[in-house]
Amino acid sequence: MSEHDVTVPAADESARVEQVAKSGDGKRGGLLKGATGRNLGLVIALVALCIFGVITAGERFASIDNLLTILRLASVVGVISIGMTFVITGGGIDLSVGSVIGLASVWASTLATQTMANDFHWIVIVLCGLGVGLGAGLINGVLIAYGKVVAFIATLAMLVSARGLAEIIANRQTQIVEVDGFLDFARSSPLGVPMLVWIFLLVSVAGWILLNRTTFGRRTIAVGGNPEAARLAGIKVKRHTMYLYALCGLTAGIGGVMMLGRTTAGSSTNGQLYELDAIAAVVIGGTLLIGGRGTIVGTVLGVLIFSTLSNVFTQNNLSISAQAIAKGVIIVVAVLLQQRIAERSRAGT
Amino acid sequence: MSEHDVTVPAADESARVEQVAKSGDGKRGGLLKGATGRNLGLVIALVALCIFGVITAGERFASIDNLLTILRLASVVGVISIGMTFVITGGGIDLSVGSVIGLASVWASTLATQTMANDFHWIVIVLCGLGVGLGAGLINGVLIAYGKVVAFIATLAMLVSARGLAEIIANRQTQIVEVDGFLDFARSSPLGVPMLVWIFLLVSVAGWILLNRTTFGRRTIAVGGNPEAARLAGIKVKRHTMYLYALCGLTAGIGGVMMLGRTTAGSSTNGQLYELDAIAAVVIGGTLLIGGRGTIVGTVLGVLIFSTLSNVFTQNNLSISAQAIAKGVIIVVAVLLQQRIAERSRAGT
Amino acid sequence: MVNEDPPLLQMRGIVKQFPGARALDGVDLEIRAGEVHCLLGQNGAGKSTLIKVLAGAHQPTEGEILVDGTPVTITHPVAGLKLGIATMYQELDVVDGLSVAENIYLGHELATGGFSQRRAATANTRALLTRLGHGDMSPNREVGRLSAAGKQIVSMARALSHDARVIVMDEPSAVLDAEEVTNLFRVVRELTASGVAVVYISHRLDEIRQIGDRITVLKDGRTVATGLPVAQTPTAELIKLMTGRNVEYAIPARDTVAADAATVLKVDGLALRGSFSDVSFEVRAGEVVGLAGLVGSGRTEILETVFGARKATAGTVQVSEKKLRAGSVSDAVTAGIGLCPEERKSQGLILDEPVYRNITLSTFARNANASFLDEGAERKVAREQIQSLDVRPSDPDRSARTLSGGNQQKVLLARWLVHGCRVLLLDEPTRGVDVGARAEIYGLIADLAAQGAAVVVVSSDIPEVIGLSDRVLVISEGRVVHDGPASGIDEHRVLDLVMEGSAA
Amino acid sequence: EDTGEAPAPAAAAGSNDEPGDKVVIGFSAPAADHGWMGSITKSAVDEAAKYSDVELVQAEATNDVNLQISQVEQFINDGVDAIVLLPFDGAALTEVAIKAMQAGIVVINVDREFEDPDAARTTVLGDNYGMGVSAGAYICGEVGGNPDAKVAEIAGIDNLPLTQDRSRGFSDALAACGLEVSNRVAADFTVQGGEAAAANLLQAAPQLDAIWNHDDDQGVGVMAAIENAGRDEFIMVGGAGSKNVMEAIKADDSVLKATVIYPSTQAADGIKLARLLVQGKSMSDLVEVEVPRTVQLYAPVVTKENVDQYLPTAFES
Ligand SMILES: Nc1ncnc2c1ncn2[C@@H]1O[C@H](COP(=O)(O)OP(=O)(O)OP(=O)(O)O)[C@@H](O)[C@H]1O
Ligand SMILES: Nc1ncnc2c1ncn2[C@@H]1O[C@H](COP(=O)(O)OP(=O)(O)OP(=O)(O)O)[C@@H](O)[C@H]1O
Ligand SMILES: O[C@@H]1[C@@H](O)[C@H](O)OC[C@H]1O
Ligand SMILES: [Mg+2]
Ligand SMILES: [Mg+2]
Repeated sequence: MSEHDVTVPAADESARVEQVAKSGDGKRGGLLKGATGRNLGLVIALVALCIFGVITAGERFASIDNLLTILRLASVVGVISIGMTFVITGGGIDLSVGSVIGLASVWASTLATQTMANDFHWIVIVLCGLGVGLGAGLINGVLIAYGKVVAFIATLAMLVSARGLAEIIANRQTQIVEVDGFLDFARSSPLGVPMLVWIFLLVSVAGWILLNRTTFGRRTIAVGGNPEAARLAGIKVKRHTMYLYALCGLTAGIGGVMMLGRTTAGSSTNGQLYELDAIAAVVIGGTLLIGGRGTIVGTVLGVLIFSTLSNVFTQNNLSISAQAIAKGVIIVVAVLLQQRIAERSRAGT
Repeated sequence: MSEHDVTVPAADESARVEQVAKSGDGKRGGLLKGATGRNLGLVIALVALCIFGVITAGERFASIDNLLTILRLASVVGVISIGMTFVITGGGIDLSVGSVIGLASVWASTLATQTMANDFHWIVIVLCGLGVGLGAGLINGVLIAYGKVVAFIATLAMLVSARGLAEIIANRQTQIVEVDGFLDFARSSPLGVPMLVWIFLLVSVAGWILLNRTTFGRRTIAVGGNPEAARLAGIKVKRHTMYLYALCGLTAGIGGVMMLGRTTAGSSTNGQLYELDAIAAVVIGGTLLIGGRGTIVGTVLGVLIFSTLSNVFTQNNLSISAQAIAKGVIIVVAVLLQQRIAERSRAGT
Repeated sequence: MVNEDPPLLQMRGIVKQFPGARALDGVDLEIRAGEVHCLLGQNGAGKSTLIKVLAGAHQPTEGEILVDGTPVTITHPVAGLKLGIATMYQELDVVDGLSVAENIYLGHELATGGFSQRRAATANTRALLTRLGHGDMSPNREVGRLSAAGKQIVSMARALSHDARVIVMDEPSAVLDAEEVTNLFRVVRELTASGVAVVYISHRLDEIRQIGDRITVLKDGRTVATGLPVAQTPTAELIKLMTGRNVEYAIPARDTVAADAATVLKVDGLALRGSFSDVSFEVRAGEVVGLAGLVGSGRTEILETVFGARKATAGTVQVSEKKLRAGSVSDAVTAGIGLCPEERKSQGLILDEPVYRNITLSTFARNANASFLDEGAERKVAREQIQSLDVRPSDPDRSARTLSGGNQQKVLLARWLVHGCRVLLLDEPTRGVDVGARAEIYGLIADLAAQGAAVVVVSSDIPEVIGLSDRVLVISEGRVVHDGPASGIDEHRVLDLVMEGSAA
Repeated sequence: EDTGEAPAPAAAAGSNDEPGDKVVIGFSAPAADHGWMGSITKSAVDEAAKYSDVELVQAEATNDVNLQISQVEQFINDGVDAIVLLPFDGAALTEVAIKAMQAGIVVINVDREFEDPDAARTTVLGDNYGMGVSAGAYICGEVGGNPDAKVAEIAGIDNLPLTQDRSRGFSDALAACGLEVSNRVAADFTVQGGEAAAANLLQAAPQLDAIWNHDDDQGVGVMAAIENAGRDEFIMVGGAGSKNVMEAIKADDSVLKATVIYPSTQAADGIKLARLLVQGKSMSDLVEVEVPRTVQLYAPVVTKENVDQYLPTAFES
């Protein structure tokens, strides 16, 4: 047990639980098996929510439109949660994603960028946003991997600075996007599915493959599971750690561009507190905060639970504050449920 | 080293550093030695800040009044940071302190409480605030220690719910306190030092003794550093973990009452985001996020650095945004400095 | 020493079922006051589990425990201690962040009204340490700063600090060198003389001979023999009982290295500030070089520095003429060096990952095409290794955590075998490994050398180093004080050299 | 004498209030993290309750534009008749508001303006620039005599356009009497923010003649900070017009001498107008048969002299 001993008994426990829940499926990360097996608790929670929604709001909830609304709401947080899953699986944490979204959205919508976009091609906006995210992520990564700054602090610093920088760049104005090419792209919905949702889907699938089917993913798990062992096995732990934060930053950049498309406006307040939503989604999904184990499917489920939750709330016209309380309670219940079921399946083996 | 290997290399590194830096003083936590030895980096950072302040703002900065302003500014976050130091040293984290401050300040200033206070004694307000904090902390503790919910999630849930509950109780109003006894107490400054600062001082000293000179403190380090070993040594790890969160909640309660005295108003927004400031202060102070090592002196220094920072900036009429950027940079620099110096002193041993 | 009154302690039909593993399947044990009762068994036989049940750290699924003939239930470690059962656990159970004294009194602190009596604790600790022959160790030193051996001494002192009637020692000698072990035995004799019973677990049979009175042997979670008198039981029989087969518990003879064998590893003037300096040696293809020395002499650092895990402050490392970049493990690995580290669990394995992934940890990229993993191929190579090294249990998908020490060591060896190393660095390869597995590992080392690998072995078991090696380097306080053929040296000579070295 | 901005009982009377066809109104506003915003929501809910033919659907109050957008989307899906929207950021919700309008939903924009006039049928907002001007003018009147008087400004959430408008109005008015803002800090409309900002401001400026604080909720904190610092050499003007501030002005025992009104009833007006628009009614007291595009509320200065007139409409901070 030694390793887990460092973390709170809780985490330690959930670690074992998770592990056992996992041991169910030989090929770990097996999409279906994963979703039904170790994520059963989440699936149940989600289904329960939907049933509740249908009962209380009928076809207003069940409609395709509403489904898409839920997905659109989920998409931005969803994308950064994928990046967050990698960082956390690799044994780290990234508190800066929210601010980086803000920074990216602002930078990508400055007059300069927009003029360039109009002169050349609207893709400039996208590239700018992604670039900013990647850059911020790289800075985090270098500070953490090579500067040896604790992840929590390095990214907290980035959270603060990025927000400040965004405010200065935007000079506290909300910057409207007038590049039609970009707006058309963002507004388009191929096959009736909004672009934002497509992006979320794309990033999730890519993330799942990257984590479960590639050497990069394997290294991520190794680095998170036991950095020293990984290092002594010849894995370049520092470099890989840096990549992880860069990747997470990149998803934040994507998120920033998505916000831009959704709000048609870059503002330094975009993405505020998204880091908490993302981390919550990842952890509820079953990824271990201490690293070494990550599940993209779980993360996606976690994100969906949250956005469905607030959708159902609005449908039911609950008192605003009551919604907050309920949200907290439901988070805990979901986790407890998840654990009980995992323990059940453990007893099974 | 073994334990630390699970965490990000960064943490691992800082772990070793901390460990070595500590070794300077045989008697661990020795107040003075500690402050000068392993906290040298922080002291330097703080001094540098002050010098900068004096140069730029002259006696406006150097004045006693200003010193007290800085301390008053530090006091609330300072108190919760002490509680946070215990939770983190014990291997946990508490994201809810901020909202709990809000909840406590609201609950302690409801009409009901104020009337009771007027009928009996103003102390009612204080007791109410502390009670609320303690209660919230206990709920966190039970969920984490016995419910086995990961600390991050359990306290995140509390963050959300407490805020909501506070809004309901306050019915979205700012509750002005009209209990003179309480206000006089809060505004009094024995020996020319404001009451809030006295409380901060008191809590810090108590915290230092509790962590370094009592069984409770030693067990906290054991629980955070190696829960299994602690269990085998006959320590009731779960119960102790619960106590830690209760203690942290209590400090949040104190913080709420202090906010009440400071702003003369209970509001659900009191304490917003204080959790981040507190955690940052604790970690900059040198307490390990993975638990097992904690330093109250470091925490206090961390808190002072932050409040001095924003004071110096305001003195120089800098925009909040500029402040933000600088704050981020300084956090990183402080940590890097701290590490280099620690490594130096390690090379020394 | 025979006595009439009921045995101090009895365990009857103990069963311990873990999720997915039945660790104990009906164990009987009987311990008398004043005896040293040795517990033998292969890795995974259930020794640690049994003593954890006795200590109250695990709850038995079935079975009963009697103290002085009266049944007791030990629901919690405290209960165990109250009954006078103190335990030194196999996994070092100390807290790095606390001082030596604080560790010793953890859980039964000396305090008045919750306030630590630090002076008293320091005094008593000093007394305990002196009794253990370590009066020089500072009670206020932070345990995180101690080497493995130092930590072991701390948990020994802790066991003494509860004046117990039974003291259980789970492989205490694993991290101790000869000198320390002698120390330990002196203390054990004092204890037994005063009527305390000692349960002693070790894989080193020579130790059992020196200190033991009676033996109980476990195999696959069952008692296969109990109460055997040490004096009258031949080693061969013990091994047969443990392994169920006849193991040649001797180091296989190897034909000497061909004179013209090429030099594979060349270490020149290597130094690491604060740990060792000016270390030079060469290893030829098919040669085994041993590093002998006391705990803390710097052997682990030497290996880790050769491997690039620590950045050398001076000197060079070459693998067949190619100079390696200092402080780059990946460089070393690509050049064909492999290290089996001292701390298996914390430095070697990813405990929650399946065995096969631990085996392919440094080669999975090889099987991948376009960086897409081929788990099929990985499982295949892993299975082959599991077969040939006889790793048990043989399920490649079992998490490494649940393997016993010996099997974990085999997994590490398998990793480098798959990688096909030309240079293999082994740090304490047989620490905590049972006789059977040990013999197998000796065989492996021989085979590797035979296949032309250059092997460097660090072991605190001096006869072992000498036996395994063609050449032996004696390390004392970070300096090479002797470099010569293994044939020309023996244990005493090594110890003398060490003494001279530290004197010089 | 004008009672325009008070929800004059007159306005509530008349045939307009006769029950008509059922009107479903979706309502969304930023987190009620301060009294003004709280009272915005409360008065809206109360107003809706007055009408048997109005069903109000409240969305979770939020400062996350992403969420607020999806709430509007939900309103569109559910086919509400009207949406009363106080956006956290006007620009960010413009697009979805246009969608709503295109879907034939009547959108009423409150307080924080959209980018595009077509995004709302009618906009109800306070006169933010006017607030600044009124505050500036009042301060000119009080300390304008002294050419080098030190004037400080404590703004609200700095990246809201309305905050920028207020500041512009303020400095323009000061310039008129040859003064300028010597110290400016921004808070966030909350008590905590106001206290922290003011505490530092008072340190930075050892001597002041006047302070304008944009918002009376953060004002509670500002006053506390002033108390703690034991300063009283300056006068202070508030903003928004909370009950306790008006009482303080009336009592006239503190530095608080005046406040500038920014009605917290504008969402309630929004509800009323939404109902009228959906039921195709026009505004009584106006000859015009259509409801106006913009209703900008007046921002008068409240002082000891006229405070009694405004106290009844003040919001509980
Ligand atoms: N927590 C656990 N969960 C599942 N299986 C376990 C657990 N702990 C031990 N086991 C299994 O129980 C068996 C006995 O383990 P134990 O550690 O008691 O063996 P041991 O005799 O002490 O071996 P060694 O000599 O290597 O220390 C092993 O097969 C091991 O895999
Ligand atoms: N974790 C540690 N912290 C500080 N010093 C250490 C640590 N581990 C080892 N040392 C010191 O480094 C030097 C070399 O230790 P090392 O473990 O390499 O000795 P060794 O010969 O390998 O003995 P062992 O058989 O215990 O491995 C010794 O002085 C030892 O005290
Ligand atoms: O919430 C703000 C309120 O507090 C301020 O006074 O006016 C503008 C509003 O948006
Ligand atoms: Mg064992
Ligand atoms: Mg070693």
